[in-house]
Amino acid sequence: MPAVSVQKQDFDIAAEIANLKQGRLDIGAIVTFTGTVRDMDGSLKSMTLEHYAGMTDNELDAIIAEAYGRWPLQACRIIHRYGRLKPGDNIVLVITMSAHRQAAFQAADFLMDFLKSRAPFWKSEETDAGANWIDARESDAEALNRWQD
Amino acid sequence: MPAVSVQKQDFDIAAEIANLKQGRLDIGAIVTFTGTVRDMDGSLKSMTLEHYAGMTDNELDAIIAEAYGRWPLQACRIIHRYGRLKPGDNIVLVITMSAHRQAAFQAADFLMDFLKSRAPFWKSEETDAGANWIDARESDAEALNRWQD
Amino acid sequence: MLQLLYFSWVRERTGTSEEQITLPDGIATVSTLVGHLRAKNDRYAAAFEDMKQIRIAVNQRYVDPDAAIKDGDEIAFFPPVTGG
Amino acid sequence: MLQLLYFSWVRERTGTSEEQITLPDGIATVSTLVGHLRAKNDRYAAAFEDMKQIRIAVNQRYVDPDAAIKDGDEIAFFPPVTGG
Repeated sequence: MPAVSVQKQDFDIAAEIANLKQGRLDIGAIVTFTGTVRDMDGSLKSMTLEHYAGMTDNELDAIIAEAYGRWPLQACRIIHRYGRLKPGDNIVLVITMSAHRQAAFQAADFLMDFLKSRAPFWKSEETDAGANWIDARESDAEALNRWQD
Repeated sequence: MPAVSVQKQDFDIAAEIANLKQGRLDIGAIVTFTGTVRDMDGSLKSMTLEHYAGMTDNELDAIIAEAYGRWPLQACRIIHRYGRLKPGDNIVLVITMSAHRQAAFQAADFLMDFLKSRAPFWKSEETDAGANWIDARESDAEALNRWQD
Repeated sequence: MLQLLYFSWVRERTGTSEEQITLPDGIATVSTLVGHLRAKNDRYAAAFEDMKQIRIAVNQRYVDPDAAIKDGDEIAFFPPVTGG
Repeated sequence: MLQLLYFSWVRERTGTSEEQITLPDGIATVSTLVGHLRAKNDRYAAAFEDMKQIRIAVNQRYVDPDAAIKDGDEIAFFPPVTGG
């Protein structure tokens, strides 16, 4: 199984964990992060994710390689969806597995921070008022500073 | 559904997430932590978890209340197993849901740190050489310092 | 009466998981109760040999050794916890 | 030839997602290529109006505006990313 999947279809967290963990007894801590489509005020009709197909996999692979270099990890997995999603739908899944919980927590947090600021995806929100590209958040760029040596 | 379950039987991460998220569109970030029984050198036959039934639920409820006070959370769930487990089995599940990822990550990390040092569970490892109570780790006590104001 | 509970190796050393005792005269804190229990026999003396290794809960809440106790309390003794 | 790619609102402003152009004479960096594209028409001028809002990848790797380019490169222009 590849560490990275960029796909239209939804994912199954339990199946992904089972695949990564299968036959392994050296894993003591599993962290998952799931990002979902929010609709705070009931105005969102859909969200569309565009991505740069040629570059996305490479960026996500590079982010995972960086995580393996920083923490003792037994497994990492990133699934990111693209296309048209509805409120409540899953967008992204990150899974990290390690012998100990701190490595698994930190690596998942790190993967999300780097994915947010480097993986070439763009979200557009569709409401009754039309479609709008979501602006990048300053806080996502600042989050990277936490990981500087 | 209660926020806390202390039970012998295994849990189903996907079903737990679905239950917590059902009908809600204000959730953008879901973090899960799963702790599992490790067997690094093939010597472990089983692990038995004893707990203080009268106190466990209250301690876990108090830890969750503390997390709600610190972060804007939409949902929290802790499931902790007791009894006899085999290598690879699930021990504990923590789920946090929030509008934003930092709150979900930090709350899950916090819940695990406090659970590790306050929830009255004790692990015994059974090998061919007999049964041994696992010693508390100094690093788990130190982990709490991260959360002092 | 006091309800006394022992867990993990404290339970194994005392040889009992649970017992009821009459609140002894002159005993008003966990510390003095521990002194009373230690004097019971060698098993209890071994269980409570090093109080740095013992955590205490009165009525299901963590307390320090100098916490007050009274008739009707549930008092639990156990090692540092190792769940999760 | 250069392969040019545009994403998100950069794509909407230029009106194209992908195009091939001949490497223009005297153009050796992304910056000078952007100047050349801006001069094409109003749509491109609008797309590249504020380069602080544009990220650049050459052959699928992030680069700065002063990065060198050469014949055969794939050059992508897009806003700061918003996935995850």
